[in-house]
Amino acid sequence: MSKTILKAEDITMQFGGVVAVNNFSMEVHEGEIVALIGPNGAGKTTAFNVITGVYAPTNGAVYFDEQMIISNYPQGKMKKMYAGENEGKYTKKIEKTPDQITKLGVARTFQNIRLFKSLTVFDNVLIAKHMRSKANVFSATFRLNAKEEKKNREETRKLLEIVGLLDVQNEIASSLPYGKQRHLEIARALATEPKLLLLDEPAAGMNPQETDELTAFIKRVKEQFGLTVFMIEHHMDLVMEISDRIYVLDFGKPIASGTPDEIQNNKRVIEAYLGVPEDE
Amino acid sequence: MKKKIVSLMLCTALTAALVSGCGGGSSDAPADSSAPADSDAADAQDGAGDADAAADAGAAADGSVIKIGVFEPQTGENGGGGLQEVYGIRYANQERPTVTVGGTEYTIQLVEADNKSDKTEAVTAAQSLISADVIGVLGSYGSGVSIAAGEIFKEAQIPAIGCSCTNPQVTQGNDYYFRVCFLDPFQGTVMANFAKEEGAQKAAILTQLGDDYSSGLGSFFKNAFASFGEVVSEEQFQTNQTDFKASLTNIKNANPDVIFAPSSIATAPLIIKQARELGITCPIMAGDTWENATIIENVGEYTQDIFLSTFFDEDGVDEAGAAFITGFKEYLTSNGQSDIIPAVSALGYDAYNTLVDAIEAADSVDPVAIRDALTTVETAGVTGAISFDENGDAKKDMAFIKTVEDGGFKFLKTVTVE
Amino acid sequence: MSLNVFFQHCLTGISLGGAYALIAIGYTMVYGILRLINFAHGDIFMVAGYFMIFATATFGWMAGIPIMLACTVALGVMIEKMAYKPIRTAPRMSVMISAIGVSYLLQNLTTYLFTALPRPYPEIPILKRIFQIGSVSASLVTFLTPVLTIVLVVILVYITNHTKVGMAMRAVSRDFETSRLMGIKINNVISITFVIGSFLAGVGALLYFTDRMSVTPFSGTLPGLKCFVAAVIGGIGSVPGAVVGGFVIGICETFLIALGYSTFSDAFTFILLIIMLLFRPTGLFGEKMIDKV
Amino acid sequence: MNMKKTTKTICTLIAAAAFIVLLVFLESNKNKYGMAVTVLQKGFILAVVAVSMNLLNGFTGLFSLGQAGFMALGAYTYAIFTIPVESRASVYYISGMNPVLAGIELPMLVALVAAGLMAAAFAAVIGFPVLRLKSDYLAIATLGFSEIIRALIASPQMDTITNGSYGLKSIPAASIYVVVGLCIICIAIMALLINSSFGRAFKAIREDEIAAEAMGINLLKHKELAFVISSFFAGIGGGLLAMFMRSIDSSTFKIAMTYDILLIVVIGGMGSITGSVLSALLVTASKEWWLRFFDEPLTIAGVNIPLFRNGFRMVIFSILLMVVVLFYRRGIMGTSEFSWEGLTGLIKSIPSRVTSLFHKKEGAAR
Repeated sequence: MSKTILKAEDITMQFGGVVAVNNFSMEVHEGEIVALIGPNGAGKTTAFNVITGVYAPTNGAVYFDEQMIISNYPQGKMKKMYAGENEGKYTKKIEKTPDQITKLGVARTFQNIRLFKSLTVFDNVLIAKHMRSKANVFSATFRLNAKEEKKNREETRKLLEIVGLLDVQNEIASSLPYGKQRHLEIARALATEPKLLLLDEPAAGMNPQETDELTAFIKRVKEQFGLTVFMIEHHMDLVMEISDRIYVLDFGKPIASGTPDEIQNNKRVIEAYLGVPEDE
Repeated sequence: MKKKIVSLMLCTALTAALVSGCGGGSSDAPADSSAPADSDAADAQDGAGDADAAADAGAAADGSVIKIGVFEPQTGENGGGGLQEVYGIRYANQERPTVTVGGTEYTIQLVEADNKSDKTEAVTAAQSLISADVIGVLGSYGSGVSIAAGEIFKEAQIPAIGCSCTNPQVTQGNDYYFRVCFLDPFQGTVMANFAKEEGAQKAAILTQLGDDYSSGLGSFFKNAFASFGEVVSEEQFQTNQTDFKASLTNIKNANPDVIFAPSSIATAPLIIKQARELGITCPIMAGDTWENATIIENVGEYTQDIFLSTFFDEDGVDEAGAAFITGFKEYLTSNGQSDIIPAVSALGYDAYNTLVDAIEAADSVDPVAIRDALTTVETAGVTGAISFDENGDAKKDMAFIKTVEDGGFKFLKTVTVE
Repeated sequence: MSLNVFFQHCLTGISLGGAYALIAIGYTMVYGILRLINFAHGDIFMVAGYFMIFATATFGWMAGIPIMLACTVALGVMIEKMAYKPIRTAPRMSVMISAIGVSYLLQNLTTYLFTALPRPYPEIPILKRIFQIGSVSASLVTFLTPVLTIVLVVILVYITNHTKVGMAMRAVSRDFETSRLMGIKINNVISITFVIGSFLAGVGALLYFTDRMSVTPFSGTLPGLKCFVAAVIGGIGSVPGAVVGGFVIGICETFLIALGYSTFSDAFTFILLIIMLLFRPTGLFGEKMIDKV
Repeated sequence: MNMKKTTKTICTLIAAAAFIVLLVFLESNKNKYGMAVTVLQKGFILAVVAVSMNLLNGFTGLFSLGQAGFMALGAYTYAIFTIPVESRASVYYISGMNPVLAGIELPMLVALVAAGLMAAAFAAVIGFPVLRLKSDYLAIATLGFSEIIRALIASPQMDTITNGSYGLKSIPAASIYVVVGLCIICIAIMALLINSSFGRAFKAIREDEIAAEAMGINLLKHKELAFVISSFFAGIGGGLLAMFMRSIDSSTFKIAMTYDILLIVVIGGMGSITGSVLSALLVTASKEWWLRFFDEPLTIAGVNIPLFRNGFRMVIFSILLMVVVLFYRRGIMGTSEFSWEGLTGLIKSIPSRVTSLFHKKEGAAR
């Protein structure tokens, strides 16, 4: 089996007395497309935000490329209130910020599209290149990095061509139609040169045709850029079609994992989505 | 779309006005280059828009007008005092509207520029006077703005006469700045001596932070007082502060024989009232700024034991002075002011006359010649005889001490420092 | 510092704090609902001082007080309708700039109309009676200010917690859109907020200026800023918090000056603010809010 | 419509040449055009500060109100190091000057850079705690810091360094070429920064902090950078202002100064450099010069118009600000920059716009 690129261990996230994610563990291997599903309010987005460094977990750890990027244990007030498991297993507090995680090679998109709305499509993508730039503020201001800048612009153009947004490169981002905004957000994530792409409900609000287009698009960029993809999604068609493996979360607890076929036939998953049948 | 039109209009306004404005102060200049020619046309169309330009056109027409700048705060922190000085100057101008130089009679026109008691504004206000081609400047109330503008007048070689700016820095190192009043070191000593004469052994000082007049005067008083008595409490307050109770409680606790609190017109009544309400009964003294009717109006019932030094007294004048007093009182009432003559108005009146005397003595309308004449000119002013020492300060060795009585300032005695 | 001096300082501090508290409530309520620092609030307070001067001059102080309060309330509501309502949906920065603009306008307008010279504040004989307890002496208004402040705040807390209007206000401060969907008339609630805020500013002005006796166009600037700081320290959005903040600032300021650090009395207010923001951004009584991603 | 690159270059060159000719002309006729010279200098100095504020407020989306404080730091640093040694005794006439500083006199440019660095250093120190705060809290905190700086400068404890309450005078001036030239250089550097990769990162933070962070932009580092650079130029602006005013004191740098700069930025358009420059010149010129007549009694056909008296100018000005804030929120330039295409396009479209306006009115009349 290929190597593990992302590993979450015993993630627990507790807001006050509410346990949003309870002892969730998972692995993503290089080259896979893995999906996280679950009914509304199951804690998917919270888990996702922990992995990308937006929230610090209450307990647990996350590894990327075998390096521990996030780790925490109940502290302060939380020590008394903690209602999760595996207390005491983690003793370190490591909290990489979202930008550091991105720098390591994890890019993400957002459930409710977060573009740089009043900037052009081209600039939206070009900004992602800033992180990898070697220039400091002086060399950048006095244009001592002209070569690098030119290279970045060239790469941005190429990327826009690949994702099919070159014809709208000078439009203001917020003026694009919804579907294109999704594509742009993914393009922008790709520009950070990630190894792992995290998609937060990429098909939210899309009609079946747009969803199909998106499915094809994700598959295509995954191959083209040699990516690993981890996503949250509601559209079962999309999930079942492109996922290699699926994790299922319900009420903050992992209830199943496996290939799409296995998940489709898992009793607990069906119960979670359809409810437990009454006595009959 | 409309917005773009507006922005375009603003832009064109900028460029157009820059062109026309450039010619603003210059329509009497010979048309030696293309730009002024353009701007003259612009002035003609835009005459009502630019008062200075309109005035210039008039001056160019008959050639017998000279202009004197009035550089005073009419708004801002010192707006009140500045306005009183302006009244004195306006009245003097009304009384003596012409001057004869080289056989021609010139009409004197006042050009007023408001420096808003603000140093940043002072620079441009001074510049606006220079652009209006004034040959001399009067003002300003408040030493800070005078210092700020001093360099500008010096550079433009236009003589300026300060009326009531008492800070030593105003004239120091500036050949073009003169003044008709006494200085803060003198005033501080005068008040300290007066306190001594009143039998004070312990003094408290209350000054305003960031204000050169108040802090400076306070420190001169302290130096003078410390030679024979004890300064038991020194307190400071912030500009715009309105609550002095904490400082005053400390002062009360130190139990001084006298409080010296030089401050602006705005803060004076607050200090007096709050001190009395806290049960402080000792005399409160201050400098020239306190001689202002608004303080009496604001202070209400607590008019006891307030002493101040000032430049002028209505009873201590000669015949010419008496004429000024009756005339100016009428002028003040006709302008809706109370009929107490503020010392700064008298100084404004004197400064104007000194400048006009110097113009006559120089027999020239050239600013540099007028400056030279000022160094030797002697004027009998209503605030005493005026002649300048090598610094440009009036040789005055006497201050009037006044107190508040019956809703007015009452002359108490004169104090001199040898 | 002898005991007497100490008591005198305490009295001064509490009285000043009471006036600050009344103004701080106006900031905290508006911020709680509109998420707007109403920079003009200090100037409304200043204009209330002028209203009182003219009202008293014409009608005497008995009729003057209600007239002044009515005018102040009208001014507050008018400012909201003209300067804040049209840009309610604009970015927060624009609204704040609009508030700064109103403050600028009020200051310049009063300077233009009444000149920068201080105007004497009308004396209200009852309030100015001087009381002497031991060697501590002060006028009635000094004693009255903290008492009146507490009474008004108790009434206000009752209104917000036990009346329909109060419930609507609390709902709006939580969530604009949802409140609208629940049938709450947002505009009315905002107007009521401004009515209450301006009313308290009017009362605050009465107490503050009676104690300090003169009004200038810049009288409101510094108290305004300090009271906003008081509101932040107490936890913006919380009425009792604003009161506590007002007293804390008033007393601290008095004692700083008393101890001879008057240079830093204003600076201290802001240092307190920054320390508070860094260590407890929600203030003493504020509630925590989590940004949603 | 696309203009050729050469045409644009020629236009720019002509404009620059015209500007230099104008400067030379004004300077050589200084006595006649003193007002224009003054306004031009002050306008450009305020433009530097306005652009520096725009860098924070308009481009990075940080609502900071600390500009006056940083200007004060710059102005005092510049003044302390450039007042001629021989006149220092008369400037520090109350308590004398600190012996360590008394002997140091720096050349103008060095002192100016020192002014910028002083402000930047202070900004760097306060930036780390303050920049964690969100929008309006940040505004109040920076406003507070600016007041703290002012209080420190005016405090009697600083008498031997800043001359406390008494202010500084005898600050050497520079010719208009130097002042305007330095201003243009400062503005140009800020413009280059804004159009660099860092400038794009700043804009990303303005647009969406969370997304910017997800793009690998370190928020605190970039905010700190913007804050320090902005303060650096505010400090230089302060130094230039000291050079222009020749004498300064702490009350020059009150909150009102920050508000004035904010007004310039808002009128020019948040997020437009040329807007800020244009508005700085326009506001300064009208406030100090063209609109002065509002303050003077106006008599039309023998009738004295009662409105015109002292203070009216500022009332008009505040109303203007409110109108811009409420109805033309984008200001003169919005977020766009000046370009020759924009200008010619605008000029060409005037006839059609005027007619369309006319038609609209006609339509309304019917």
